Amino acid sequence: MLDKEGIAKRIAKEIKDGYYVNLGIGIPTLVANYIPEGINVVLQSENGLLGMGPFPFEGEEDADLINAGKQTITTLPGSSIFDSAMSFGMIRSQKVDLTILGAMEVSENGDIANWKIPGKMVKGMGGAMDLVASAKNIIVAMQHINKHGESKLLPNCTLPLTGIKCIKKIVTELAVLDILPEGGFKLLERAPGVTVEFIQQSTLGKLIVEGEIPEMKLD
Amino acid sequence: MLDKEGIAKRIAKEIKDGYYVNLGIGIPTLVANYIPEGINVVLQSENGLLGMGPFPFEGEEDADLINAGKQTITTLPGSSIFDSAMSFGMIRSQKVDLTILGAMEVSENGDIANWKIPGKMVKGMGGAMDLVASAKNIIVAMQHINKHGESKLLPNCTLPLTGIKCIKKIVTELAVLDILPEGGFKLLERAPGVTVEFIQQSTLGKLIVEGEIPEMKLD
Amino acid sequence: MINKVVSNAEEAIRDIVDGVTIMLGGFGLCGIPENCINALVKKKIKNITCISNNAGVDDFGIGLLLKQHQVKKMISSYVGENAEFERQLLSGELEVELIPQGTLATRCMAAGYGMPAIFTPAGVGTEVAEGKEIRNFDGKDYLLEYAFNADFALVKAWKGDTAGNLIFRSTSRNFNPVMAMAGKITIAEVEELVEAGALNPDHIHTPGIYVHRIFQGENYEKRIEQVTVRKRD
Amino acid sequence: MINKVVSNAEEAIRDIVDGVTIMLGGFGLCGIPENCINALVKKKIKNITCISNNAGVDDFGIGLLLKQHQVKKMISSYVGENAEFERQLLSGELEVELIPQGTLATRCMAAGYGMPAIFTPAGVGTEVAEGKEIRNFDGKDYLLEYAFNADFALVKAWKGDTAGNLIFRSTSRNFNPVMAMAGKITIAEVEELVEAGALNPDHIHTPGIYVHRIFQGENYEKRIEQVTVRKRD
Repeated sequence: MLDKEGIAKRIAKEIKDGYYVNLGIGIPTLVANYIPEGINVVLQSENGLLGMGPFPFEGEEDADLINAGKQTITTLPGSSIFDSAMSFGMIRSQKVDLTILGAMEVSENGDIANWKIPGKMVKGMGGAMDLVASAKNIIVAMQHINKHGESKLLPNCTLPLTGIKCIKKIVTELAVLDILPEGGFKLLERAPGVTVEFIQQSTLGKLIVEGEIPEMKLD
Repeated sequence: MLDKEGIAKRIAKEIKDGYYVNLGIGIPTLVANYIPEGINVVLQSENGLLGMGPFPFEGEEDADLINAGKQTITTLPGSSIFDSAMSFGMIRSQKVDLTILGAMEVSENGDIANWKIPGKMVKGMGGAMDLVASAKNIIVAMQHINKHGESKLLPNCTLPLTGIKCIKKIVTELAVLDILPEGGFKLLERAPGVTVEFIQQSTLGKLIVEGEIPEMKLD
Repeated sequence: MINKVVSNAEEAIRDIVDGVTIMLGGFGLCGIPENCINALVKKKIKNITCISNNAGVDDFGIGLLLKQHQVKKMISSYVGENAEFERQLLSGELEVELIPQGTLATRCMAAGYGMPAIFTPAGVGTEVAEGKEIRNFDGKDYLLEYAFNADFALVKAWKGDTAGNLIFRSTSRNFNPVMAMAGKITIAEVEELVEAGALNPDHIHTPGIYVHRIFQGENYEKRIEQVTVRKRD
Repeated sequence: MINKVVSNAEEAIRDIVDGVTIMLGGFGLCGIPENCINALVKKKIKNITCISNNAGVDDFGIGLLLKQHQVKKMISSYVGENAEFERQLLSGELEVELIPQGTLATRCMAAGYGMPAIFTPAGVGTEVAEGKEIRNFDGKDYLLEYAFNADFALVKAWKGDTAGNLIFRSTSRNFNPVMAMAGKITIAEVEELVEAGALNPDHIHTPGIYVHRIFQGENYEKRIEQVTVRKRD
């Protein structure tokens, strides 16, 4: 079973040389730490930056330079700044190659719910609805099972939706799965030490298992 | 009767302090020379400039700095440069206070034709259709009568239209006229030495003459 | 050149009255018009409809307006970090309309570009789409979203000149340029106000035609919401 | 950072073939991609659909493509200054579609902003509106105009960096940034190519994400269409 860092590590392997990538808050942010050497990637922050770098050294924080999570950051050589309209313009026009974000629920037809829980204070969708509606490739980083022991990979989402038919791939603490165009979670890889049977039990939506399922390689 | 400079001079009196103004090619360009002292005006050139200045001194032409008529120009202190989308964005959103342009024909309901003559080589509308469709205030600088002695102020335009119901005011070699919201050319002023009768004969569209019509004051 | 300078925030907001719709630039606390917000707090303008991506924190930014119950309605994409906000929302004192961030930005830009409406796929199939027109282009569904105008847009820039031209610094640009275009009256506060001609025309982000009043702000706190740093090796 | 550099115009246009749709930046002769045009002339690419505000003059700019009968169709707003153009048009060798200048610019921008269509009042009531959908917003009629995509967009900037970021100089900006956003493949030629990091991120007009290939051009003529000057007093 993977921890959060493990999920991030596995997702990092999906990033190809030359990709522009938007990372959501939470586990997706960790992905930046595991991008392989020699792979050139530009991180987009939807508040208006291409070429996001690491956190600044202590004492070098700049109040005018933050990411979409409102954290102080730095820029890398070759970065550019733009306004919010252009930022979502490049997202909508699919210039961003890959979006990685978290989810509360994903359905077997690719719907995602990640912004609102009825009865709880709603903070808002931020840029999530724009990202999921527009991105050409979205990977969800999430826990397979919630804290009540219930599957978050469902036949249909029960929470209010963020977007429909948009998720292509999911990486959880248990597995890597594709969502097929015709629907269904296709099991691609098992986390180290996790059985297909356990993944089956942990998946409420339709799980498709074909042939031998390899264990993930993380290094 | 006014010459071209006279028409430009009379139109310049319509410009108020604090106006952003777009000047078309031809007589409208001359208007810039007659803007009264103390009136602060910013000229917009729709290829992407606010704050257009006079022609450069000989030898100081800059190939990268031209106006919408493709003439070399200069910028004034406080000018700004922008792309073509923003340029027409500020035109469409009516941030430009006044547009002055030429016309082949204007109709009594405010239609304008100024881009195409059937049977002749069509050069294109350039930005004219955008300007007339969007501007909150348009003044046409034109000859009252064409070279065949025919009126260019008509009940209906005969040439292909550039825009409909958009012209508010016309200044010709003979007169200043408003186009009323309900239709009709309302005569406001006569050019020096021109009679109301002559203006009537020169206007094929509905001319509205009420009371005494004063002679223009140009200085 | 047309001079847009006013002496301070009080003069800039002189005609803002109860019940107006105000856009406020900034993302989180980054690039917010601190001086204008403080002037609104001091003047106790009430029943504001506030269009802003976020709602500030309890004791800074729009949070200061919320504390005095000056805001009737917030139109935002994310309103997370504010306990007083949550209390007013749950008690029904405050209306909130949540809009996807890109939709919010693009609706402002649409106003500045004279486009009455735009199409965006954001929110299709979700509660955001309820009651909205859906249109399919090339096999993909889009929502029709209307341009956003506001009575006043209050924005913060780094540098500005007397003609109203604005230059933003780093990611404090965010919503400021698009909101500057969407105000019936746009008020810009800047860290440094210079004479017309002192700025390179090629560097200007917001042309002065979109700005009605400009002043040099003072005492910028520029609070950081989340200081994240790395240690030196 | 992702490196977008190619060595020259020939390499940049290596996969442009007969029959493609190409956007060409520039207004008149100002800010046109001279090196790319010359490479297209040399390579004798045929049957080009050319989206460009203007059509050059007889012996410069797009006029060079016209002279060799490389252009099948021009989509422009104004095609005045070109005798060979006129001859081909009247003889039926050349198709022309005329579009209002603002509509042309905004349709390019729409592509770059992922908006499938936009509304503009330009052309309502004229022959431009024929066959187009008209929609009324707040009492005013607008045409629905579709986003413009091109197989290739060829643009010219003043400075660029290896990551593809572009800075334009003065009014040579014009259509270049909006077309840069609308190319399936966007090729930028620049007067000066610098290392990533040499440009101030706040000064960049076109972020590198929109640019696929960049090279430093050579032998810029930068011809002036109409030299207008005043005498020194």
